[in-house]
Amino acid sequence: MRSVTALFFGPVRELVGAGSLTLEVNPPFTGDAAFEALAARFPPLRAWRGSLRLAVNREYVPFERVLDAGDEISFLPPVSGG
Amino acid sequence: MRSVTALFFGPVRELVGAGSLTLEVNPPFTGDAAFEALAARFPPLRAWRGSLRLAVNREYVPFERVLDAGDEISFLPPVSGG
Amino acid sequence: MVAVTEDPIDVALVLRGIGTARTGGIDIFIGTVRDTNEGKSVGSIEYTAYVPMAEDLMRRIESEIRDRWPVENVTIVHRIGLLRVGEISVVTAAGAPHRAEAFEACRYAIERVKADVPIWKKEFAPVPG
Amino acid sequence: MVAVTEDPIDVALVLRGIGTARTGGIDIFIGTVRDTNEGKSVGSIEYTAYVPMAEDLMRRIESEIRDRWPVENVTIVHRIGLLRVGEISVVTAAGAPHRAEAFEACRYAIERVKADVPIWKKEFAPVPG
Repeated sequence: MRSVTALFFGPVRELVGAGSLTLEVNPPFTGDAAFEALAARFPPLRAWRGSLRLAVNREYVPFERVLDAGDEISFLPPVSGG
Repeated sequence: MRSVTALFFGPVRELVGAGSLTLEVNPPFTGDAAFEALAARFPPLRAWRGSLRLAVNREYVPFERVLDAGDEISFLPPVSGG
Repeated sequence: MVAVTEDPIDVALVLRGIGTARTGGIDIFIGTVRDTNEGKSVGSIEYTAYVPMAEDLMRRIESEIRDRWPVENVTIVHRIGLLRVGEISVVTAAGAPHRAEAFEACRYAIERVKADVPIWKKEFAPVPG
Repeated sequence: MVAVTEDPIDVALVLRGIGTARTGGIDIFIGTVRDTNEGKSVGSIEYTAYVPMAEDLMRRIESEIRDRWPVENVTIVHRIGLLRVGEISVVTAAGAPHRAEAFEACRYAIERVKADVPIWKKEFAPVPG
């Protein structure tokens, strides 16, 4: 298990009902594994999976990315600034 | 002969040394004929002919345009605003 | 200059920062809150951001622009918080020796902001009456 | 709004005239006097115009833009007289529901101004010392 900090924004934040959570990620410690940990607690999030982007330490990365303990991660819904 | 008012701008104004002149235009009273009347008085203007545009009553028109007495015409050097 | 800010965006201030003696053309794009979106009436929009990531990305966009065009200055500013119809949400600007570069750089900036910068809007209907 | 003017151009004023509740994007192009042109140092530029024809043409350009894009507002202003380096010579602006239209309309305006509007510049070298 690796502990990461997950931040939530936009509609994902409304769904989760919090700005951040500590997530315990199972092997293989990927973004996908982190998403599984989160979706287990918030099942409606699964419907969002196809449109989310993963940021690790404030950079977009693929969901295959392996996370280190202490990483700041976020599953970002489609941006709509401008 | 038809009398028109010719206005001068930019480098053409510097060459002619005046802002406006009354020009007497011979048959067939075209823009070309007006240019001939002007170039007869200011021969260095001939070198400009290829780059000048004709305006009659504040609209670009071809040099074949037949002028009416009293028209306001101008042989405009390449514009350089902006 | 890039920023995510809660304060109203002052375009005159942006402009003062964008011109130099070597600048011949400046292009400024201003995004404002429109009274309709996809057929629905809009009264206000709340913008939220992943602020440090948004500013990191804006800095990266600025540096991509500087690599690609000979710009003198680039500005990317996005406001967050609750904005009413007519208020400015975003400004991108580029000053360059020639106008083509200024237009291209400014357009690139806003397109990249809209595609990638982690900012979200939530629309609210006008208050009746 | 179109104008040929001897007065300094106030961009904040242009901006106030260009946005409406239906405007989502505004693009503003600002042309300024650059300190060099084709390798020569420039200290100031004198702009002259065939004023009534220039304003007629600007009005025509505005109407071409309105025929072609769903713009809310178009501004074309050119200053004449003696301008120093850094001063604003021309501003074109377009406000439209969406940004693509605003960019295209604003770019079209300045390209048409540069191609056809009867305005001329005469450059002066910087005063030594």
